[in-house]
Amino acid sequence: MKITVKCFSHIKYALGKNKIIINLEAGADTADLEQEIRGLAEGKLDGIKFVTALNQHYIKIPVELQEGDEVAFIPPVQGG
Amino acid sequence: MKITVKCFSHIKYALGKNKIIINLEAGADTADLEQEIRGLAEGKLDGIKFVTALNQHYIKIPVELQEGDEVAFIPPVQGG
Amino acid sequence: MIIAEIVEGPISPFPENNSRRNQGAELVFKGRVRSRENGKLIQGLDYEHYASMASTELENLARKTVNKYPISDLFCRHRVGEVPVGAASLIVVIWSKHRREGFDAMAFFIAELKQHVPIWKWAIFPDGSRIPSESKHC
Amino acid sequence: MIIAEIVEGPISPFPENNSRRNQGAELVFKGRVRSRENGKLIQGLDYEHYASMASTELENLARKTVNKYPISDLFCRHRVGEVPVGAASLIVVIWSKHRREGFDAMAFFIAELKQHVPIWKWAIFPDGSRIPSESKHC
Repeated sequence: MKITVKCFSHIKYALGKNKIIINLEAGADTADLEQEIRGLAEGKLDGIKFVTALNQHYIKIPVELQEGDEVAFIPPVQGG
Repeated sequence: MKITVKCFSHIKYALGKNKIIINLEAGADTADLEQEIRGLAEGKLDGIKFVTALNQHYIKIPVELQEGDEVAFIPPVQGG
Repeated sequence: MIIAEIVEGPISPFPENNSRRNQGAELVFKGRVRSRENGKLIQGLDYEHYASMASTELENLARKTVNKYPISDLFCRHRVGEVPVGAASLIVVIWSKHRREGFDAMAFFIAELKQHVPIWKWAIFPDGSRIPSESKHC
Repeated sequence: MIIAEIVEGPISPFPENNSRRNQGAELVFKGRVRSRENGKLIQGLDYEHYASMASTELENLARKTVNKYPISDLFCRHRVGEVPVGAASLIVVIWSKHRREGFDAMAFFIAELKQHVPIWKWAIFPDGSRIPSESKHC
């Protein structure tokens, strides 16, 4: 299944992309996806904690993904 | 000696004047003057506490007056 | 920098300033006249002040606030005379590096102003009569 | 009433309003860009946001704040894109009957915004390069 990952801040900087489409096996959850993303960044995201947003809502525990989901791993926000 | 008393708020309302000149005997202090003013108001200032300003500075204890002094008995202030 | 003024007539706002390089927080408070004093409808308040003493006390308080908190600027104007319902009687602007010290300084300045600066409110009723306001500082 | 907007380009201030009859306190906060990020000189910040989610989170937070505190109105604009040093990235206006609830609501709103609304700062250096800001929310 195809999952869209929106990239911001450190993730965008590490991967050089605004958005990535990741192909995952059925049954994968948001925690699996985070590991994929951290892998792609080759250590550049070590030490940075993310909050996860699934389809633009924060989630607190890993959630199983569905085809077409949009996920963002949110580095510490800095508005204001 | 002549003392100028500036009247504000409840005192102005009670006495109908912005300013009063009071004649006091030498040696009188600000507490004596406050009694004079309360007397002139015939009870209308009962229950209202004043802070005293002598020549435009707050004082915390009674101070002996001098000819020409300017005194104000300051009802609770309400700026803002 | 400090500005602390007693003014008659509508309060002019302090101008917008986008040229400061080290102040991340600008906090503005406007105190406005409400339509009721102690539950009674009014058409405005008449702010009476002990002219020269009120100016001095306001300036001293502004200086004290700038010394007590790590803020860079405090600008204040207090209006006296008649102020209609809805209009501002007070404006205070505080510039600081971070917001927290600005908030603390603002709270301190306003609380002290309401305790020490010799200014009083007279309620103006719809028939034009006026009496000293019974409101406590709050 | 609530206004909560993400805007590009300079923030328009909310208009002066002298017609309110029951709000004695108007509190305005402007957050501005300082000339240094982590000690290094910058020429500005580039505020990145998660477009639709940031708007929703900002609106939800505004509503939560108005429900939590006895305030009558909260108006907020957050600027995104490049913001030069000295310019405002954020303006928040809170109207309330008394000042205390306005102060509390303002402190809460800004603290929550800095924790939950998906907006990030990129430092723009004098040579035009940019990196994600290392600054923690504060």
